[in-house]
Amino acid sequence: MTSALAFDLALAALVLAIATLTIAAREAMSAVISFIAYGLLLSLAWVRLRAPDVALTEAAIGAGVTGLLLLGAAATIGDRQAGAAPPLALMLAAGLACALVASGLAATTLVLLPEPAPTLAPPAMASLATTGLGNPVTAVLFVYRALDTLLEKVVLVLALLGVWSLAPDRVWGGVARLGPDAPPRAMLVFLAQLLPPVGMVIAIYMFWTGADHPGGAFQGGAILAAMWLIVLTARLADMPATSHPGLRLLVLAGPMLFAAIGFAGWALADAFLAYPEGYAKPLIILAEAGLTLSIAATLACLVAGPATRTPPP
Amino acid sequence: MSTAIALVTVVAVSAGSIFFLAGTIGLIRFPDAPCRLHALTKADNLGLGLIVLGLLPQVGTLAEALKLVCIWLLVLFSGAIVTQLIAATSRHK
Amino acid sequence: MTIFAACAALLMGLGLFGLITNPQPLRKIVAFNILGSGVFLLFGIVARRGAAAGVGADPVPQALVITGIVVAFAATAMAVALLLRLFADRGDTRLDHESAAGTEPARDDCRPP
Amino acid sequence: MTDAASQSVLPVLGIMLPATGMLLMLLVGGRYVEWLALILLPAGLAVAAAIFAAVWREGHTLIYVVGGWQPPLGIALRADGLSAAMMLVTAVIICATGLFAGPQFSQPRGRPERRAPLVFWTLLLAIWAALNAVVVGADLFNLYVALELLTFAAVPLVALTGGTETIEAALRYLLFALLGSVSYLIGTVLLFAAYGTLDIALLSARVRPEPISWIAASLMTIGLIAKTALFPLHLWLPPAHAGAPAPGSAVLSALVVKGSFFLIVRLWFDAMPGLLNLAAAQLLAGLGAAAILLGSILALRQSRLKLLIAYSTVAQVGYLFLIFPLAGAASEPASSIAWTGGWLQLFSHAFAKAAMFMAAGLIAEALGHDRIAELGGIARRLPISTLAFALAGLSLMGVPPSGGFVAKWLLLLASVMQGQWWWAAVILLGGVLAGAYVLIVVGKALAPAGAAAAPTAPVSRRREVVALTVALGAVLLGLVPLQPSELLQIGRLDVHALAAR
Amino acid sequence: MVDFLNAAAGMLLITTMVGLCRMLRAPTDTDRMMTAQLAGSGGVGILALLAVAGEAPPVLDVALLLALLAAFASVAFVSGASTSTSPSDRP
Repeated sequence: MTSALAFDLALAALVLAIATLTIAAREAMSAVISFIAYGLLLSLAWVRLRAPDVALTEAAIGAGVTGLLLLGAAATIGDRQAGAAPPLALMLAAGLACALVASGLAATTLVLLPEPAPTLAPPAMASLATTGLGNPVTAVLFVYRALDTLLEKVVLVLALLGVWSLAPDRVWGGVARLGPDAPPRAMLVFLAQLLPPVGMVIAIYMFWTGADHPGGAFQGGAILAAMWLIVLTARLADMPATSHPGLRLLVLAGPMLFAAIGFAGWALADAFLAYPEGYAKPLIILAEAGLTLSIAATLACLVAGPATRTPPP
Repeated sequence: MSTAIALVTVVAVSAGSIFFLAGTIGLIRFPDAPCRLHALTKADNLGLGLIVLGLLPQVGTLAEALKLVCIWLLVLFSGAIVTQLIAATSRHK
Repeated sequence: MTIFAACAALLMGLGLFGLITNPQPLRKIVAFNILGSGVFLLFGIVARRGAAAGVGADPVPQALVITGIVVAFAATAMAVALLLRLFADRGDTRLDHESAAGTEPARDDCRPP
Repeated sequence: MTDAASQSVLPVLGIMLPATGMLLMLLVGGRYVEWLALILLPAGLAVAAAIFAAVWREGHTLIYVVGGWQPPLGIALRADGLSAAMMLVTAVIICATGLFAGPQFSQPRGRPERRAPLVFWTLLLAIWAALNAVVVGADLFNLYVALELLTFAAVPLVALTGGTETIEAALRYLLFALLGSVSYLIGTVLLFAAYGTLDIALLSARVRPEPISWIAASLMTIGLIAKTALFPLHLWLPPAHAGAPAPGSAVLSALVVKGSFFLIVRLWFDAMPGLLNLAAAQLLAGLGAAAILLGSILALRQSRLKLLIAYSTVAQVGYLFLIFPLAGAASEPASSIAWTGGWLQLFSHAFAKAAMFMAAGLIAEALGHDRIAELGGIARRLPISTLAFALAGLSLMGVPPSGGFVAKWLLLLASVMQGQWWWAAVILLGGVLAGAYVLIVVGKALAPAGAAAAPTAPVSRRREVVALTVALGAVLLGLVPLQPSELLQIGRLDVHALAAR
Repeated sequence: MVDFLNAAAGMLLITTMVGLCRMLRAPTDTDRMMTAQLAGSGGVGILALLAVAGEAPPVLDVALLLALLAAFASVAFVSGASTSTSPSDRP
C-alpha cells in the first residue's frame, strides 16, 4: 500500500506544481500550455480516485478541447494591453485570503465529513440490472438523473448560440475562422490525414463501450470534435457556415432525440424520461449515438467561435 | 515459469524506466532545443516500448494486450510526426 | 484520499487567487478552470469515500462531475468568445474601463471579482 | 414539505415546453422563429396557469418524479404555492415582453436570416425554461444546471446589441456568475458528502445545525448572492442591465435576478429550515438594507435613464432580503405577513421594473438617447410611456394603490410587530429615495422641451400600450388583500414546527 | 509485482515531473511545444503500469485517449504557435 501512497503524494505534488506554474506564468501562452499539461496529468488523479469515466472526460474535454480553445485565444490576444497587475499589498491580501479559503476547505473535507460516508452506490448498483447497463455512471447520467443530462445538453446548445450571437450582424450565418491563414505544413496535413481515422475508431469504441464500461457519449463526442478540429486546422475541409441547415440539425439532433425519447417514456412507460421495460439499453444507446454526434459538432463549433466571414452564396 | 515471466517484466519495465530517465536527463542537460527534442522522443518511445513489452505477459486477455500494443504504436507514429512538425516549425522561425 | 483532498483545496485556493489577481481576462478564465477542477476533484473524493456495493466509488458524484466538466467547458467557450470579440472591437481586453454604455462615466467603476 | 401532494406532469411541461421550443426555433430559423413564438408563448402561459390553478384548487404541492426514480437516487420536481405563483408571474412577464418585442425583433420577409431576432427569441424561451426549472427544481444539482441555463441565456442577451461596452458588461457578468456557480457547487458537494442526498425534501429532514452545514450554506449563499447582485456583489448589474436591449433589460431585471434569490430562500427555508438563526438572517438583511440605501443613492446620481433604472433594481432586490429576519423568526402571524410581503415585493417589482425598462426603451428609441437631463417634453410626445413609467414608479416608491405599497406595508408591519424597527426605518427611507429618483425623471419628462430638442422618431403605439398594461399589473397587485396569503404557504414546512426548533 | 509496478509508475511520474517543470520554464516555443509530447508519453506509460498494477482494464482506455490527445495538443501548439506573437518576435 505504501508504494501507492507514495505515488499519490508525488502525483498531487506534480499537479499542484503545474497548477502553480499555470497561475504564475508570465505570458498567456505559457499559462495555456501548462494548463494543457495540467489537464492531462489531472486525468491520472482521476484514475487514482477510481473514476475512469471522469478521467476520460477530463482528458478529452478538460485538456483537449478546452486547451485548443484557450490556445487559439492566447495566440490571438498575446499579452498586449493586459493591464497593470494589482499592487503588491493587494496581491498579498488576496493571497492570504485564498490561503485561508484553501485551508478552510481542506479542514472541512479532512475533519468535518462524517464516517462512514453516506453513499448512493448501493441503490445505484441494485437498480443497475433493471436498466440493462453495466456502467453505473452511464446509468446515473441516462437513467437516474437523465433530466440533468438533458438540461445540460440544452446548456451546451445555448452556449453555442451565445457564441454564435457574437458575430457582427453583417457576417451572421457566415463561416468561422479556425487556425492561421497561412497554408498548413505538409507534415500537419499528413498527420491530419492519419490521426482522424484512428480517432474515429477510438471515438466509436468509447461511445459503444460506454453502456457497460467507462466511456460514453461525452467522451466519444469530445474525441470526434478533436479529430474534426485537426482536419479543419489542416485545411482538409472547411467549417460549414453557421447558417447551414445541416450543421444546425447536427447540433440539435441529439438533444431533440433525447427529449423525444423522454416524451416517449411519458407516453409508453408512465414517466417522462423513463424507458419501457426491456428497451432501456437500446434506447439509451440510440440517445447516446445522437448525442455523440451532436456533442462533437457543438464542441467543435464552440472552439471555432462566431462567424468571421460572410456566408457563401 | 512464472518467475521467468516475472523476471522478463521486471527487467523490461526497469529498462524502460531507465530510458525515460535518460530522456529527462537529456532534456535538462542538452544545450539546444533540437537536441532536446531528439532526446525526448527517442528515449521516451523506446522506454514506452520496453514498458509495454514488459507488461504484455501480465495482462489477462488478448484484447488488453492488443490495446497495449495499439497504444504504443499510436504514440510512436504520432510522436514521430509531431517531432518533425515541431522541428520544422522551430527551424522556420 | 487525504492527499487528494488537500490537493483539491489547494487547487481551489490557487484558482481563486489567479481569478482575483490576474488583470488579464484570459488568465482569469484559465484560473477559473483550475478552480473548477479543484471543485470537481472534491466531488471525486466524495465519490471515492462512498465506495460500497462492490464498486470503488459512488457513481452519482462521478456522473455529476462529468456534467460539471461539460458545463465548465461551455462557460469557458462563451467567455473566450466574449473576450475575443472585445479584443477585436477595442484592441485590448481590459475590464476596468469606465462602466456602462454611453459617454457618462458612472461613479463606481465595476471591477471584476 | 407537507405530506399531501399529487403527482402531475405539469412541472415537466413547464420546463420542457420552452426548452424544446427553443431547440426547434434554432433548427427552423428565419421567419418561422416568430411563428413558433406565437404558438409557444400562449402555450407556456397556459401551462403556468394550469399549474397555478391546480395548486390553488387542490391546496397542496404538485410532484413529479422524473423517470419514476425516487430521490435520493433520482430527481423530483415540486411545484408548491410559491413555485406556482412564480411561474405565473414569469409567464405573464415573458408573454408581455414577447408582445413588446414583437415589432423590434422580427425577420424581414424574403431576406436572409437576421441575427438579433433569432437570438432574442431563443434566449427568451431559454430564460423561461431555466426560470421554470429553478422554481420547480427540488434537487440541488439539478438546480445548479438550471442556474447555468439561466446564466447562459442571460449573458448573450446582455451582449445582444453588440456594442463594445455591452460586450464588456456581459463578460464581467459572466465572470461574476461563474464564480457564483463554483461557490454554489462547493456547497452542494459538501452537503452531499455530509448527508448523502441532494433532494431538498430529504435534506430538510437530515440536515443538522453543525459546522459542515454552515459552511455549505454560506458558500452556496455567497454564490447565489453574486448572481442576485446583492450588495456588495452588485457591481456587474447596472452596466449589464442597462446595456441590453429594452425587452432584454425588462426580463433580466424583472425575472433573472429573482431566480437566484428564489434559490437562496429555498435553501434557507426549505432545505435547511433548522439552520437559519438570528445572526445569519440579520446579516443577509443588513446587506439588503445596505443595497436599498446605496442602490437608491447611486440611482439618484445617474445621468442616464437606463442606468438609473438598473441601480433601482439593486435597491429593490435589497428589500427581498428583509424576508430572512422577518419571515424566519418564529412569531406568528408576523412571519407569515413578512413572507407574503417579501414575495409580493418580488412580484410587484417584476411588473414595475419590466414596465419601466419598456417605457425607457421607447423613450430612448424616440429620442435617440436616454440622458435624463434632456428628457424635456417627452411626456407630451409619449404620454402613454411616461404614464407607464410613473405608474411603475408608484409601485417602487410604495405609494398606494400599488403592489409595491402592499408589499412594503406588510414588511413594515412585520418588522414593527417583531420589534425589529430598524428595518422599518430602512423601508421608509428607501421609499423616500425611490420617490426622489422617480420624481426626477417624471419631472424632467413633464418639463417643456428645451430649445435644442431633437426631433423624435415615431414609436409603435402597440408597444406603448404593452408597457402601460404591465405597469397597470404592478398597480393591480395592490388589490390583493392586506393579509398573509394562503397560496404562498402551500407546501411550506409547517411554520409552527419551525417555532419548536 | 504490484509494488514493483507502482514503484515504476512513481519513478516515471517523477521523471515526467522534472521534465515538465524544465520544459514549462524553457525560453523557446519549441521547448514548450514538447510539453504535450512529454506529458503524453509519460502519462501513457504511467497509466499502462497502473492498469496492470491492479487498477481496472478501463485505465488502458484512458491511456489510449491520452496518447491520441497528446498528438492533438501538439498539433494545436504548432498551429497556435505559428500565429502566435510571442514577445520575443514582436518588434
